[in-house]
Amino acid sequence: MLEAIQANLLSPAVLFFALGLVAALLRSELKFPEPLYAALTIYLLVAIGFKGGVAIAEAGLGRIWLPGLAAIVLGCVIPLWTYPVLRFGGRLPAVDAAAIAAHYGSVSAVTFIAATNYLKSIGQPYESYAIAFLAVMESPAILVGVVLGKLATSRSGSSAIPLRTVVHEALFGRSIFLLLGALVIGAICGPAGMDKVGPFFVTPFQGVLALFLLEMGIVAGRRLEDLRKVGPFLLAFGIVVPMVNGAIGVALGQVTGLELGGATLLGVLAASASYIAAPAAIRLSLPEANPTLYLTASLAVTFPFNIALGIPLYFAIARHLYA
Amino acid sequence: MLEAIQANLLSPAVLFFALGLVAALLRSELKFPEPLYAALTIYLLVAIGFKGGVAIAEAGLGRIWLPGLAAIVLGCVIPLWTYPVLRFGGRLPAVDAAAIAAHYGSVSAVTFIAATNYLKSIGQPYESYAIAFLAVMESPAILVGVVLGKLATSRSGSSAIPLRTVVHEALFGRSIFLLLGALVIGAICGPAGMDKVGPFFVTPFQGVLALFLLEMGIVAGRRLEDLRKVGPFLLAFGIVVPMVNGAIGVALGQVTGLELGGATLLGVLAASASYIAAPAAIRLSLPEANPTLYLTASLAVTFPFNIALGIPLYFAIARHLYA
Amino acid sequence: MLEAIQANLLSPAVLFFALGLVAALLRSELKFPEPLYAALTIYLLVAIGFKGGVAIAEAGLGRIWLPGLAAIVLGCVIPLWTYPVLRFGGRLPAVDAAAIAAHYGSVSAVTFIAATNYLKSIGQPYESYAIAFLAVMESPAILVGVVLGKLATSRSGSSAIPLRTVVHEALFGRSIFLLLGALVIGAICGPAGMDKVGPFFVTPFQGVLALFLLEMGIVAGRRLEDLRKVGPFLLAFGIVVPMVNGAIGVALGQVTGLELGGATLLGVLAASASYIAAPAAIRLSLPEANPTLYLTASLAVTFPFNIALGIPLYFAIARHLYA
Amino acid sequence: MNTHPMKLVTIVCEAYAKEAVTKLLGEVGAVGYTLFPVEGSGARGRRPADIPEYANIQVEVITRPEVATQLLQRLEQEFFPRYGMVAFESDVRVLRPAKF
Amino acid sequence: MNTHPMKLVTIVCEAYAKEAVTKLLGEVGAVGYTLFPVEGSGARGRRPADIPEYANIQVEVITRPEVATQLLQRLEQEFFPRYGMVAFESDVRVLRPAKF
Amino acid sequence: MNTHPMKLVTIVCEAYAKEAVTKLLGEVGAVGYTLFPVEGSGARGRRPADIPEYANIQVEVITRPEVATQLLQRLEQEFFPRYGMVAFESDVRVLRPAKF
Ligand SMILES: Nc1ncnc2c1ncn2[C@@H]1O[C@H](COP(=O)(O)O)[C@@H](O)[C@H]1O
Ligand SMILES: Nc1ncnc2c1ncn2[C@@H]1O[C@H](COP(=O)(O)O)[C@@H](O)[C@H]1O
Ligand SMILES: Nc1ncnc2c1ncn2[C@@H]1O[C@H](COP(=O)(O)O)[C@@H](O)[C@H]1O
Ligand code: NA
Ligand code: NA
Ligand code: NA
Repeated sequence: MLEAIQANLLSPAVLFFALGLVAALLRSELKFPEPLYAALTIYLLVAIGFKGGVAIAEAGLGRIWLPGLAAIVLGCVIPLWTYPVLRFGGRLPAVDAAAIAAHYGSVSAVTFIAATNYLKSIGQPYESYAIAFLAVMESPAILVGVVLGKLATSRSGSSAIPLRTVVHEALFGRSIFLLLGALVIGAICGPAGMDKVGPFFVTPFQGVLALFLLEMGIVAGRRLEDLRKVGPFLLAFGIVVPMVNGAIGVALGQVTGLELGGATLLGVLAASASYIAAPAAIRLSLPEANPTLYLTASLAVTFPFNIALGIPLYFAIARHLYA
Repeated sequence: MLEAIQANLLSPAVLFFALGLVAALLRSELKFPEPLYAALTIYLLVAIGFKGGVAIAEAGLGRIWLPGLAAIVLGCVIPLWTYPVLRFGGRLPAVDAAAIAAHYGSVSAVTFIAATNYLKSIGQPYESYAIAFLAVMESPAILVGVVLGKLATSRSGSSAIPLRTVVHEALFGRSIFLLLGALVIGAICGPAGMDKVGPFFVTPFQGVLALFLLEMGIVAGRRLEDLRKVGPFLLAFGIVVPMVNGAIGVALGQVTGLELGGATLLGVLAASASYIAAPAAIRLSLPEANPTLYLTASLAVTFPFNIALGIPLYFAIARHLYA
Repeated sequence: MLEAIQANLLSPAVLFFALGLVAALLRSELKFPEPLYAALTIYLLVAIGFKGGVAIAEAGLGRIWLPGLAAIVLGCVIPLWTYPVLRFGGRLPAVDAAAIAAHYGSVSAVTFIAATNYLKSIGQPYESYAIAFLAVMESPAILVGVVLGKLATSRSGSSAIPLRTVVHEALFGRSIFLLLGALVIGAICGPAGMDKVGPFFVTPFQGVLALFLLEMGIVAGRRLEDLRKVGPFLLAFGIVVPMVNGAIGVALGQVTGLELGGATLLGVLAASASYIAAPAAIRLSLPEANPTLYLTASLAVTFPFNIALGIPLYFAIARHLYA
Repeated sequence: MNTHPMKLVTIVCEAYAKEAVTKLLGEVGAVGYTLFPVEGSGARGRRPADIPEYANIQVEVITRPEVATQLLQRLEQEFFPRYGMVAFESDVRVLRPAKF
Repeated sequence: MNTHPMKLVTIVCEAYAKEAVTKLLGEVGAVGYTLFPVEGSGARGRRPADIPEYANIQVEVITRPEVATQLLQRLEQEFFPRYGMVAFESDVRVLRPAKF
Repeated sequence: MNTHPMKLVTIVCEAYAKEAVTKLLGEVGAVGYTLFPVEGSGARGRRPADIPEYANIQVEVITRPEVATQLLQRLEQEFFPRYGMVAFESDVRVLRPAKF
């Protein structure tokens, strides 16, 4: 397992992430212009979606529906078990507990992409169609979390945003749309389409990811100074809960028929916490929740932990289970 | 011919274009940041220009001047025959008829690029130097259209922009400059230069185009709601006229000695309508013309039609003629 | 030597630079959006830094420290000898002489990158770790120049910026940080890391550089109209001094054990003048200096001279010395 | 030339609030707005504008005084508690009052 | 410190009008301007600023009152019928009046 | 709804001055600012905003009158001789005066 971690820590992608953290900590002026961030996001989502679609075309829906369903269930269950932990273990206000629970049930696309990159770089094959699980896992947890928060606050006063808006936002956000769209296109085009766009969407992928993680390191690093504000409980939560969810995800992957690589990826999805889609939805629907808590936990604790240690850890767990 | 259309419809580029249309129709927030659009445009123009220049260096001007001249003549003639159709067939005001005629005589670089992509993907060789026809066909029609419009409005009141400005704009616009510049550079460097920059300008080209067409789908899709405003005549015009022009262009290509691929591309140029250069020039020189009419026809009708059906259609016509 | 220059002048990179100059002179509206410029800069610095780091890992620090030290010394000495030339030869005010001297002691990353590109395109091997000299040569000359200027102006009035700020700016500017960071990562990852990110950072490099030089041509071209303002002395200075420094750099490279390629690159660094880092630092610390003088000399005279003629010239000198 | 007094309401807020703010503009009866991304610093720290979702936007609305008042009121009640935000009003003169 | 009253004319218009507007600024005698791309919504619908040619720009000009008046007048006569556009004037105070 | 008068200071300057300007804002006691890149034209010619280092930025600061005065004074003394720059002040009304 140590070597798995070492292989990860010494990969260009993770080292560029660390460089970004350093830049933020040194208060360097370094940052990517927003359109570059947007361009890289679009590229990564479309590339991974297209590749996943081609994989689905090859694998057939028959092999995907069961683990896909498991992924959705997992997304719904994670907020349900983490909510009481936050509420009673962490003594957090109900609305904050619900908000954080939503973030940990939802997923981080970048963490998933970094995991596929890791598997590829160590030569571990994986089911490319696992990208479908990423697509279906983003929203359910957010909905569960919002309902939990609404129940808890009850007096959802004058300024309540209709749940419909939140559902729409959760289901039709930009990133989901791009991912699903590229996935469908990949499924339609199949391998022949891949021949055409592969030199753009596949060949330079690892390098683009490394560059992107540099920026993500900067973004995460800026939040590090808020660590004091969130206290030791949330810090521990942000590390322990991903490990638990990661193990559950891997096991569920094995049970539903995924191979070693795919199970690792389901574990990574379960372990990852959202920091783009979930904050947007929560800000809208649970405005009373404190953004410092959920953003710092997900972006400054869990995200770097997963990128650096979590990914090889879930892989080690999977290897153990599949041994 | 059905299979030609099917091959086109199921290519990644066209599917991403369709995804963009869907995004616009669903009023998704998805859009590319402007600098990304600009970057992709610069890349596509420079890449295709450079490649065309290399092809010119190899082919020699001797084989190009005649079809090139034909392209210019075609650009001048299209507004002349479409103007009366619009004016008397469509009962449009003179200035609007002139403006629309200018758009259909001019060309769409993206449509041309998509056509080269299509030919490449079905393994049909084509004369890369056809890009030179794209370069020379953008401006003449605009000038003819503006003159038509000025004659029609006669009282070119106080706020008239000198024709000189319009000519300058038409001849030295950004896209023409980039295209011609890259073309000259390609011609100077020849195949040796291509070895150096090919991995950037050629290898990832199809993938970049697919991504770009996603954005173009969004842009075109936003205009779809204006279809009602333009009425059935302009809708029919936007589909029938390109087919006529496409057939003329293909035939002219054959007559002037182009091969099957090059004739198809000349047909595509004749059939395509401008939606960047022409609107800019027309807004300046024929301000009385209604932008909704010319933009909707060219961007929301003809552009999608050509991308989806027109390109394989003109190819089928060419194959028929060359059979 | 003429053929060396010709090979350079007819390369895509230099021709695109010329196209940019032409665009600026024709007052074309062509320009790159700022985020594209930033993206290309980040890409080029990270790519070259990473590649240099891998080279350092392979070469070992033992072979680098001596020429590296020579590079730093060179950076300090150039302002010391150019200052009196400017002051007494050119009769420039002391503060302007100090400012210009700082620019010519510091370096231009783009010129360096263009030089590696040139060597690659003519098949001349070079020590990739020479990028380390670029990294260490940016700051020393700026510090020397600022001290010279401060001594000269003495009455560093109320609005003096503490030297500490300047040192910080010079040492931790964005570009140095990126370059050094990527270099360290490259050194850690070694050739195995290169396999992963090479398809992004190496394969398309030459094409990206060509595109970037198009924009740099525009930027340099805009300054050409200021040539009148700087007078013939500075014009001659901007061409002769780089040649002198280039020769010194090449010789120093040979003395300190570099091979032909590496010595050429050290010559290029010595000959190049900064136009990003130095102006920022000088504006801050020597506000009395006239920006028109130092920017025009470095950006509109020396930069184009080096890109077009200087690079093959320094290579010819090196070949002569190593013959 | 006749110029007519009008109010310019400027809102600087988190990009997260974009849709909610433009919806509010419609509700209070403002016709038209102008909007662009900005970076900022305020009570909630620095917002460096490199990730669209974490950046700020500036929204400018020219409108009649009564609409401006209503807009500011609803911003105060519904938005200030929820989003990092600044809003202010100033006096401008326009040429075509009927447009706003 | 002495501040001096001056006019700020703000123009939001289609990017197509950029060259024409900056040319006009020179003609009426304004020295200097500031300009940036914006997205907008108005009588001609939404302009989402993803294609430079279809986007909006905002132009800000500080100038003397008489130049401001002339600028607005010519905008009204020559530009309003032609371009999607909003223009307004407000009062500002500057330090170096000779600069404008 | 109560609005309170406040000053808006707008600074357009070379991007090189960014750090120095934001530092100055802190020194004179302004809390918060908004900032974005712009292109411009002025006494020092055109600044086309394609290279961040050679571009302009526009900084907007809402602040109390005495802070505004001090800010403008120090800009005049320390920045005007050094940087290409324009600064002006105008009157705005805000809702939460304690914020500034
Ligand atoms: N005094 C101010 N002047 C100008 N803009 C401000 C000011 N205070 C805050 N802002 C802007 O409003 C945003 C949100 O403010 P806040 O909620 O205080 O963090 C900041 O990021 C700034 O862009
Ligand atoms: N009331 C308004 N407040 C602020 N900006 C406006 C307003 N109305 C229009 N605009 C801007 O002016 C542009 C052109 O307006 P229009 O010609 O009405 O479509 C719009 O796209 C907006 O950017
Ligand atoms: N009259 C003006 N109105 C608006 N912005 C101006 C004006 N004059 C100068 N500027 C801006 O201030 C910057 C610096 O001005 P200057 O130092 O005069 O070159 C210019 O690049 C413009 O962005
Ligand atoms: Na999760
Ligand atoms: Na045409
Ligand atoms: Na140097």
